[in-house]
Amino acid sequence: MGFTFTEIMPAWPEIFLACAAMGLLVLGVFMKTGAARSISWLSVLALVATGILEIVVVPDGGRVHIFNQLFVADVFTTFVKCLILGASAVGIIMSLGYNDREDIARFEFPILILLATLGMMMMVSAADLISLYVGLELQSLSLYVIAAFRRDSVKSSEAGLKYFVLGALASGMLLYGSSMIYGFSGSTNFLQLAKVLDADASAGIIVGLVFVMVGLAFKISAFPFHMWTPDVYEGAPTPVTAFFAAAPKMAAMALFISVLVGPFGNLVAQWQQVLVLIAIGSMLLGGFAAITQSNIKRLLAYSSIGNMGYALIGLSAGTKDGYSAVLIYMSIYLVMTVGAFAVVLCMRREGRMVEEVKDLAGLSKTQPAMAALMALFMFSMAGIPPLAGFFGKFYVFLAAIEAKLYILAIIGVLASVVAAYYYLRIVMTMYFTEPVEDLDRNVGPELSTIQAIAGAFVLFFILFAEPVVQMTNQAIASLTSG
Amino acid sequence: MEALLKEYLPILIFIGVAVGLTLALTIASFIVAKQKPYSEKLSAYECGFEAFDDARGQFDVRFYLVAILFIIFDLEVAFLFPWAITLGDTQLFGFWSMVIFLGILTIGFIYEWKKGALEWE
Amino acid sequence: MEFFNAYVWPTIEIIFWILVIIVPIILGMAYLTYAERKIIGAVQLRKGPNVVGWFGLLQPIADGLKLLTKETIIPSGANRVIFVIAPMTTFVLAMIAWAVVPFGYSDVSGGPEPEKWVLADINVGILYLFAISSLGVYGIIMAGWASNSKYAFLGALRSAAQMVSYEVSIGFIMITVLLAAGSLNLTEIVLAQKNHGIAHMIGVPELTFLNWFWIPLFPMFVIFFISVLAETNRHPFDLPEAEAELVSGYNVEYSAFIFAMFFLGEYINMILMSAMTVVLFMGGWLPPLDVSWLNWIPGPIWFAGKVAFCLLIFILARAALPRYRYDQLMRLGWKIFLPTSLFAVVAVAGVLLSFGWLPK
Amino acid sequence: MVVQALAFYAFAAVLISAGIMVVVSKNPVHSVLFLILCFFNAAGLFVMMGAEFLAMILVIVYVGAVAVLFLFVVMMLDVNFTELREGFARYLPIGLVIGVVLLIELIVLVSGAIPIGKASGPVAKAIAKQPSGHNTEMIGRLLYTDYFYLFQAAGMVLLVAMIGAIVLTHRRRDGVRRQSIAKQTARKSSESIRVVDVKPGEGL
Repeated sequence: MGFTFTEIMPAWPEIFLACAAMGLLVLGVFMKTGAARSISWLSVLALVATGILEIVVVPDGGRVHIFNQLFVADVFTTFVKCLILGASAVGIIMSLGYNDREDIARFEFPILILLATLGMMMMVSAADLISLYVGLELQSLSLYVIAAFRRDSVKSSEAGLKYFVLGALASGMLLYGSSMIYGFSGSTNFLQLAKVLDADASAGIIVGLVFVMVGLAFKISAFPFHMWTPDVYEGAPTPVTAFFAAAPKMAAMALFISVLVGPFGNLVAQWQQVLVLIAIGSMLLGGFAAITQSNIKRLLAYSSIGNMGYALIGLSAGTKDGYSAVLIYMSIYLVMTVGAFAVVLCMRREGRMVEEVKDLAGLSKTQPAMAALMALFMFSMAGIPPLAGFFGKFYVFLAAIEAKLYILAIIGVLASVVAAYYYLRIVMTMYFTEPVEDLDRNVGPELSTIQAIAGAFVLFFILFAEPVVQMTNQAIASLTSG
Repeated sequence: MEALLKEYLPILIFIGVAVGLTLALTIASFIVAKQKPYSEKLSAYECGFEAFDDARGQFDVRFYLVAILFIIFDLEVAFLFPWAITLGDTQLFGFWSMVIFLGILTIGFIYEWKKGALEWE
Repeated sequence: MEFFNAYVWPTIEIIFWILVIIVPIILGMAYLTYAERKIIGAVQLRKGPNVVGWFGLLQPIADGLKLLTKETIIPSGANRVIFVIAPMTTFVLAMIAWAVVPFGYSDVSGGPEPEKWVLADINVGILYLFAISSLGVYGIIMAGWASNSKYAFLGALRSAAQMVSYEVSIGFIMITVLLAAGSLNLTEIVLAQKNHGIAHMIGVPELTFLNWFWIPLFPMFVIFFISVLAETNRHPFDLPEAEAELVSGYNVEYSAFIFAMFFLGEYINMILMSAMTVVLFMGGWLPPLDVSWLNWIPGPIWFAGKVAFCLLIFILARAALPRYRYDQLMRLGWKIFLPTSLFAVVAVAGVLLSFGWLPK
Repeated sequence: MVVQALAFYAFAAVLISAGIMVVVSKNPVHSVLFLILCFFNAAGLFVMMGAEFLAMILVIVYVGAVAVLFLFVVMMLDVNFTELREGFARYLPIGLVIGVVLLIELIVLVSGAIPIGKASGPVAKAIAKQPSGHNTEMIGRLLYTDYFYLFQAAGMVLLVAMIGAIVLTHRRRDGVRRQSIAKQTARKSSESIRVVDVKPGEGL
């Protein structure tokens, strides 16, 4: 009937984060002045504490199911949750300076990010279609509000509304798919589904699976469901865009893995072709559509769609190596995007944000350090060998070739060559064009520290590539041990 | 299932009878009364000059806020109904799970109160 | 022939029972208006209507006929269809809620199944009542919007916001009663007030009126009654219809019979809400003392008596109290009734659980 | 039995036609009223299935609260829906095609015309049959104990909805004098009365 507090130890981080969010909410509302900045730093502290608690509480062997088989915890969920917590903490730090200068600084912003992170953690450790949906809704609801956070600007409300409408449609698809799966199999629990569904599942299950994949593909903005991404990334305030590009993508991809590997483990043949098509579409779109972009935020939006395509290659391989390749790719993508957006946030001229690619003109002469870091990120995104981006793509393509998906690997390489063109175009504008008027000097100390850390990770990934790969393999092993 | 539906049939018929009764009365009033409308009689009730534009103009956003908060508290009451009648079975565990749920929503209520969302100029 | 007594006859029987409920309520409503004007007159040391018929008893019928024969004016700018549907909604909603109200109960009739004097004995009775009372907002909003005048528009908005705010505290108080009663079925709630409670505790089972819920949940009873006053837009919460403020709010553009429909709907709603108070807190059809000569009087009579008592308090509230200003009214609803009833739910559940008085 | 089937088809027919009318009707208020009609019929179908608690909650929450918010929005904001509907004709063919494709797919699926895989009925055991009790009691037994995690998550979603509503809509106008009843009742006589002994003929 019930459970004791120690029985639900794997869920302690979520409980702690929820209590922290509510405590900070009440604290924030009772603070007279300067609530925004102090609540933000306290939120970052809460996220770090949750991360430590997460590492302390990870179950050493195998998977632990609690809350009447609705919540699961293992090495895989801990690995992904730590990445999400890190991305959210960085998201809050990046928003500090920006919110003050644009005077939309309100203490609810970090609390909504905390609640979004809570939703993501619940999504990742869902062991039932219903808890998956509730976690997804908690995360999406907080993101809709953050997207429309600057309520006086038409673009931000437009971004929020557009994200809401399409998000609601995707949740509807996901729900419809789950109801079909429940109808045809009699259970929503991942464990029972895994036992019941074997290779030749009935037509209803396949249609249900396709609808669930549509709902999830929307959340990671893969090819046919990416329409919202460029507009929302451009409309929302820049730190929100940075947060959108990092944490929710990671959570949605981890959810994609746990759904496809868990209940639909032995339906690989069915969902493999769908994923291959989505991956190819995303990569090609990510490559070609970004070439004509002038706004840096829209360009990064298309690049994130492309990156999701590369990650999906690993997933569509359908093998253990493929899944761990996806995890490696996503963690590298996370760091690269955060670094790139940290640079974009520093693009200010006379106290006003500038978002055009040509505003980066001649950055190498005015601010050489930042220009070097941005070039580093762009090369890494293009996949130039010594940098981390190359390893991400390398493992993903290796997994695809081992799974004999040759066409997919070839198209992947071609698309990354096309994508390399607009990454290098940015580097060119920074190094080979004359600066028309330079950007403001040291916009935020915390932004430059984030850029430096991300740059260091990207540069020296080659040194500690082995432990990361080893960790992801262990995570996938515990996921598939099931 | 049959007995259950036998209880709902009277409600359906009651709705039919009530709607029929209302329609009959309203139509009767239109037939019985002598209708001689002319423009002055049909003008809207106004002290002073005639209304210029459509009366359904803008209004304070506070009414939206009340409607949204009402939905949230209505859901809270909806969650309470099954709990109230099965507290005998769920005993202490059910009680504490509801106390936590109400605690979460009370924190939201305190937040609203301090932010002044409940004040009404 | 078989079709006849299998389908047509039960329908006729149900329609007969429906009329048995509707006719006394409409008559009761008519004479409630008469009683209200007489009582308020007496409170202000003047006579109420006493010209039409003996002691003015035919006054309500006269009003009804007058309104029926007057010309219905639909303003030019109004949206005709919704303008006429709005009062009909209020009236229909006030009527259909009566299907679940229990008037009596007799297990004396010997048969295995005790004879329940209620039209539809559904086991989510109280939810049905809560649903119908939360739909009351529609008639008012449609009226305010359809009549295309600033007064009606603002009046409708304000009374809708007021009804919505007090809806929440009514919901919470219903939960406290459910905790004590243990079932959603209205007949069960009344029976829960019959065979166990304070009277049995102090060892005097005859004083059944001590078993009713209005003593153990007295603060809830008071808040419930005040919320019901606000829910039916009655004085002292009738600000949107107050002549001084908004020239009788949403029904400013209405005339003749559709105005009468609103009037009918509001008064039947008043009787319905007092019937709900009686069922939840004042022991429905139960006699106050469990003695033979009181048990001889049938249930519905007791029920009508208690409803009349509640209506008396409605009318006296109107005669004596000043009107609430709108922000004070909303403050009372959101800042005082809501937290108190929320706290009461937890307190009542805690007490019942710890003392083991839970019905199951 | 005939009455049940008759009622089912009546509810279903009215539900579908009201659903179509919601999309087709010109005046936005009419479409909201048709939406309310949809909710009522859905509640009726729920009752037909025996899920009476859900039917009542559908009426209380959807029709009683959510549709009121829709009505507020549609009635009070004179959103010019004709503008919004301009593209309707242009996108109609695409919409129809997708609708038809989906419909065919569903019919094929449900009728099992094309046998893909074995037509497996519900294989896993359904939720254990509860001991006797009405629909609401059965829900009450499970929701707060076995599904505790989802119940608290729903609480968190409601909290986020509350914060979101206030962050996006609440503007605090500070130029307004607010009545604080606590201050008024807490006034002591010493604060408001000043006893002055006035010599005759001098005035204050």
